[in-house]
Amino acid sequence: MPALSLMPPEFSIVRDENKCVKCLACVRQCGFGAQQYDAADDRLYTIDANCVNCQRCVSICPTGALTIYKNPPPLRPHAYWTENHLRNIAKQAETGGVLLTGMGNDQPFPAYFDRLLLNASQVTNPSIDPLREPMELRTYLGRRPEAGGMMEGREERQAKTRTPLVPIETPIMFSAMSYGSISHEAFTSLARAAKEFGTMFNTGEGGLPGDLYDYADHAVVQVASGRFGVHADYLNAGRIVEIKIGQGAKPGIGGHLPGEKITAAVAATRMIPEGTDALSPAPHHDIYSIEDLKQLIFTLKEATRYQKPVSVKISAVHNVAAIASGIARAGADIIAIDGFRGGTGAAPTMIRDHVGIPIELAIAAVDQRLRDEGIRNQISLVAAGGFRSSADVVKAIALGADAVYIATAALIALGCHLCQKCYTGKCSWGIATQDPYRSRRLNPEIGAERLYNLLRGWSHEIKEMLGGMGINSIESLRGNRLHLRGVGLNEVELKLLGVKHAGEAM
Amino acid sequence: MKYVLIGNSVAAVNAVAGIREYDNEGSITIVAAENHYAYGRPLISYWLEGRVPNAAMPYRPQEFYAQNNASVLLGRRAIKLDPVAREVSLDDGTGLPYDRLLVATGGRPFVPPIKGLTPDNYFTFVNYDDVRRLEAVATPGREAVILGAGPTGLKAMESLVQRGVQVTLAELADRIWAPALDPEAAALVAGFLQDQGVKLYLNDTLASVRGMAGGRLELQLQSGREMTADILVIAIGVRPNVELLEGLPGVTINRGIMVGPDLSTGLPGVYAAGDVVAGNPPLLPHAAIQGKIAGRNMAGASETYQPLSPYNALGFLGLHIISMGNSAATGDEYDILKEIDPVTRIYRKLVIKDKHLVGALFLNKLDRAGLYRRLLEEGTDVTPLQDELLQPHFGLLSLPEEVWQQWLVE
Amino acid sequence: METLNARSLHYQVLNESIRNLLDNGCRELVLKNVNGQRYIGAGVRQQARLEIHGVPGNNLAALMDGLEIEVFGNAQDGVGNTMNDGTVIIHGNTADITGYSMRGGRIFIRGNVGYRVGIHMKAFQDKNPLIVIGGQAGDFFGEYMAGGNLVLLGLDLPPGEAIAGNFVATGMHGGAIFIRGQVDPERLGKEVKAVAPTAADQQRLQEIAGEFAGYFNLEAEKILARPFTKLIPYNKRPYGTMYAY
Amino acid sequence: MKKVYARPLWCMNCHLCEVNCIVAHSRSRDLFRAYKRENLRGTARVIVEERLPLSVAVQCRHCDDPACVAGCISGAMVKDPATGIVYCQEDKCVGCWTCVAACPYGAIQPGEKNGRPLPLKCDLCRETGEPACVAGCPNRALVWEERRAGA
Repeated sequence: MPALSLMPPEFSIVRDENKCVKCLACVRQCGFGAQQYDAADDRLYTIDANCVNCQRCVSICPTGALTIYKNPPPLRPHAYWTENHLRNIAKQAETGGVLLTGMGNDQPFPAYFDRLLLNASQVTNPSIDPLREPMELRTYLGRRPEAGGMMEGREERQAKTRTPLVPIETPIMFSAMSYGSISHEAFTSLARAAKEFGTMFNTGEGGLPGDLYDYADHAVVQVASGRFGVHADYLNAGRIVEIKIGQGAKPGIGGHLPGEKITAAVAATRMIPEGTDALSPAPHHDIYSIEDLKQLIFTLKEATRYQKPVSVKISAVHNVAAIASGIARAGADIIAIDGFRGGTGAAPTMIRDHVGIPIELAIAAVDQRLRDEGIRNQISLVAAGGFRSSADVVKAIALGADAVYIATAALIALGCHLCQKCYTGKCSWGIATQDPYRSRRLNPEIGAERLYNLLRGWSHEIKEMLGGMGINSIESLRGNRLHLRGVGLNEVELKLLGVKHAGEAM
Repeated sequence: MKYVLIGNSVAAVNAVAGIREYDNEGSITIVAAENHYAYGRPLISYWLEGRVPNAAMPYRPQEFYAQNNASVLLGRRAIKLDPVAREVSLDDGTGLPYDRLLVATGGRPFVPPIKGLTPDNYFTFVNYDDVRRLEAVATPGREAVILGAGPTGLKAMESLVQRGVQVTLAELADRIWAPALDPEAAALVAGFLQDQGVKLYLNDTLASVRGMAGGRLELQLQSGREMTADILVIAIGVRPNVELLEGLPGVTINRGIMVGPDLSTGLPGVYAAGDVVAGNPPLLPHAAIQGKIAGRNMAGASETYQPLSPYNALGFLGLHIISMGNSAATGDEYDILKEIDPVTRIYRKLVIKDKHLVGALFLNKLDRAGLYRRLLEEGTDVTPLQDELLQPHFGLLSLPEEVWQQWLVE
Repeated sequence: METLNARSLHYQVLNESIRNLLDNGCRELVLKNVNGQRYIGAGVRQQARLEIHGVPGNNLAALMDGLEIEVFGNAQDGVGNTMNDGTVIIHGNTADITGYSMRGGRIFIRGNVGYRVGIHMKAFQDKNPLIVIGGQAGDFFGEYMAGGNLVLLGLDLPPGEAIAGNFVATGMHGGAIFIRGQVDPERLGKEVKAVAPTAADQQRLQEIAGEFAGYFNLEAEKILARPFTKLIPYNKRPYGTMYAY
Repeated sequence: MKKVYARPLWCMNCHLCEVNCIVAHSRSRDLFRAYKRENLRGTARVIVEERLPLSVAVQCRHCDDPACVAGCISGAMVKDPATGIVYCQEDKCVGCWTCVAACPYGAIQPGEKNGRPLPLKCDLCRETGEPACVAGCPNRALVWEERRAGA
């Protein structure tokens, strides 16, 4: 770092001395060294330049003595050269590096979920009260039988090689976050909550830690280009095998877990030497075509004796519908599509903020394309990337998804405050870190409870919204775009989403 | 079952508790030579200072005896024991039959033969009655000489100083409290006492005493030093009260009553606990634990008393000392770890021999003292901890993980 | 010993038959007339021996964990893809991404190999995979290699032919590559350097050459007659300074 | 008996157990007053040991045969026969610190309150119910529960 930083601190920590009792909890809990104590003078002080506004100190302070303020814009406000641009340029001028960030795209692109509204029954069709009437959220993931045999022996073989359907009790699963990118404690919290609620968690590309095989029946086990921790036991232990082609935070980019996060335990799970960089390049080098993808799908199916549905996860990109069609035809049982708001780990800032398309449009496009081709019913479609509430989930399903993956929301439930410093490994909340001093802050007992609570709350809200529409099964909502109306969307957007504008009749 | 406890101090009271853990029915009779319910003897100096009122002297509240269904015969002395008839005779002629008997008669102050010493020209410092007598004479401006600078002498010194009495300590050894303090620590304490205006004569003791007109005493020390004083306190040790068992078949007496591991004396049904027991340091914690175990064993348990190293906490005039084991040890056969700050009079010392902690001494910084005592008692190999032992953060986490994990769930 | 005639069998049928035989205790199995059937041995965990006559299809021995496979013929792409353990011996050539992300076990190839062979090879604890190639290798040999050993022999190399293609070991950050003879420095990725094998390496190369020669009826001494070049990465964090923290 | 058990795996070294302990044992039972008016900083009856990344809150184990009770010269330290809680009757304590020397966990520290000596020692918040350290532990590193001996 240069002797002189050209940028003033982004945040400023203010301590109310009248409230502070000098218990020093803030000093001990700050992951970034912004809170300091001088024992000789019995004095607390802050280094604002280190503050990332993760709010850990604010939350832990027993007296509420701390407040973090965004520093007022230090320069004349400029609508084009924003503070972000200035900071980034300064940082790159200092380091010459690729800008990194964490969590999903934070730029003010339109959120289509916020321009979609749901229907409700009035008079002509009774609402259903989910408190007293059965309401089915269970969703089955996997491939349905094809109609008609075309080749001799094909039907029989198909029956033998069709992978089983996987039931989930709510159409919400936890999305891929690898052990290594998140702490063992965060990973365990997800696994426990998934098992307790009857849904799935996703291992991400870092393997499944040995002590969590008890939860493998609720695991989507990922296979990514680096193949970390991938072996026959792992594949057979999981319930679903997922080939990761792309992820929403960084479409077209691979993963890179820096050597300092490859602790002994992470190394053992990934089955690589401690301290080496774990490189997952953008491509799988055995996949250059849909035909190659098919070979990996069937390699995995052969290796699991057709007992595990295979999912293929891609980023939502411009040609997503055609790619999804290819994936369906390549023999995948599930397609997972990750929108541009997705992402919980580290990503290069430019990629995160400027590559990919919104998940709402991607779901609509894929669902429509598969319907047009008559194969939508053969395969499950899972949407991911920025689900903030149960309403987002309901809208995604109405647009055509079978289920959704949530990750950012899950991490927020675990304590994440979106400080976007995942890549530093210093997470004060014990989530995106391998430092045992930090990770032990997240007791998985508590973490699992919080995640379970989130699923419980969202699931009940989904039931209420379904009931309002007069629907008693989540399956009846899937692709039911008549229950959606757009607000303030132009004709192209409405057409792509396949919804009418608010005010238009059925 | 009839239980008779001779003595009414810490050992006896704990024996009552021990008995009642196993036997709620049997009768318990306590024979107390003093006219007081049990009190912690070290409390007398605090009483004399005025820090503990009469009401706070009892070791256990009055209800303790009722709750435990124990009757106390105050001011009664047991004078004879008939082990065949299983009966104790008291000084008022009554006979107390027993099934189980505890001899917890404690000790009495040792008073050496000194020229001119008469029962009314000196004080001892062991009993409540001792300090009640002292209270009358210990008035501001008077002068006192205390013979013996051990824990008793030092506590007597403190209470007298607090009452405004000018105190001189005379100690035969070359330093204060020689069994617990090494020369370096003793010098720190001596410096502290001098700062408090206490005179100290070492390597010296009383040769003769003579009453003078006006009640003052003329004292001559062995060194030839002469002085006058109003008060003479003799505090050079205690001797166990073994008379009740003397000469009885099966009992061995060797500067105290010899007991088995279960604290039985060799006479059927007769146990002993506390200062009267041979080899037991005359310290309150040891008496309490022995009393409890003896009580349990009298009521049918079969518990073994694991001899406990001496340990003592002593504070006077704001200085605090904790000593344990061979805390005064010096010499090449020991590994000694030390931390010294002469200004604050902080002194911390650990004595290690053959990988084990055998002694510890703490002046004015008592942090985690009990932890060291546990290492000492359990005979832990402290070699791996050597660098940690005197660090400020020394604690459970300095020990091997399997040890502290176990301790945390105890 | 069991024999299966693979002629005209769909790979799903063939592989299911193989697995059933192995499940039922078969420890030696001969496949005849294999012609492009894929995924043979994929995910198989038994300790057994499989002899293949013909040309197996892609992803032979993928995710395999313990089997010994000997192929009398060529193999195609993805031999030993993400293989965990076992041995594969191929009497002909193999194609691209042989040993992709291989973590354990050994592959011996008498002939040439295609592109990106040994890509993402790893090592972990006692797992230290090995690929020995008798002939030449295509481009991106040992790309992203993170552990294990690649041994490239270049036997019977026509004069003027390069032993390896371009971009050898780009992105390599662990393990070691041994190349019999020299490799043109222009062809090396910027993450690796060429060094002389150590005495311990020579010892290991002798053992490897001995085993290789044994499988293919060659003379180890002749293989060892030419000195080897060893390629190792400059460090295990090739992209450690890429990012602005 | 129900005891406080530390689970060092989840102790995150925030020391809030100490804060809550201090407040629970203050006269005002108020965080600000306890620190600002009663000046009770540093008087917690629980000791958070740090050996980062490990930390653990060490406190009285309420032993079956408490050495501190056996050692107490004034009879101030007692084990409540009904609850098993070992506590100090503060108005009886003379501050000799034999309990400090006795405690096999080093869990008693010398302290002072209103001019009287006071052994800083966990009393399981016997007067208020649930131990404050447990109630206030943000990560459940302390639990208050009955565990079978040896379990």
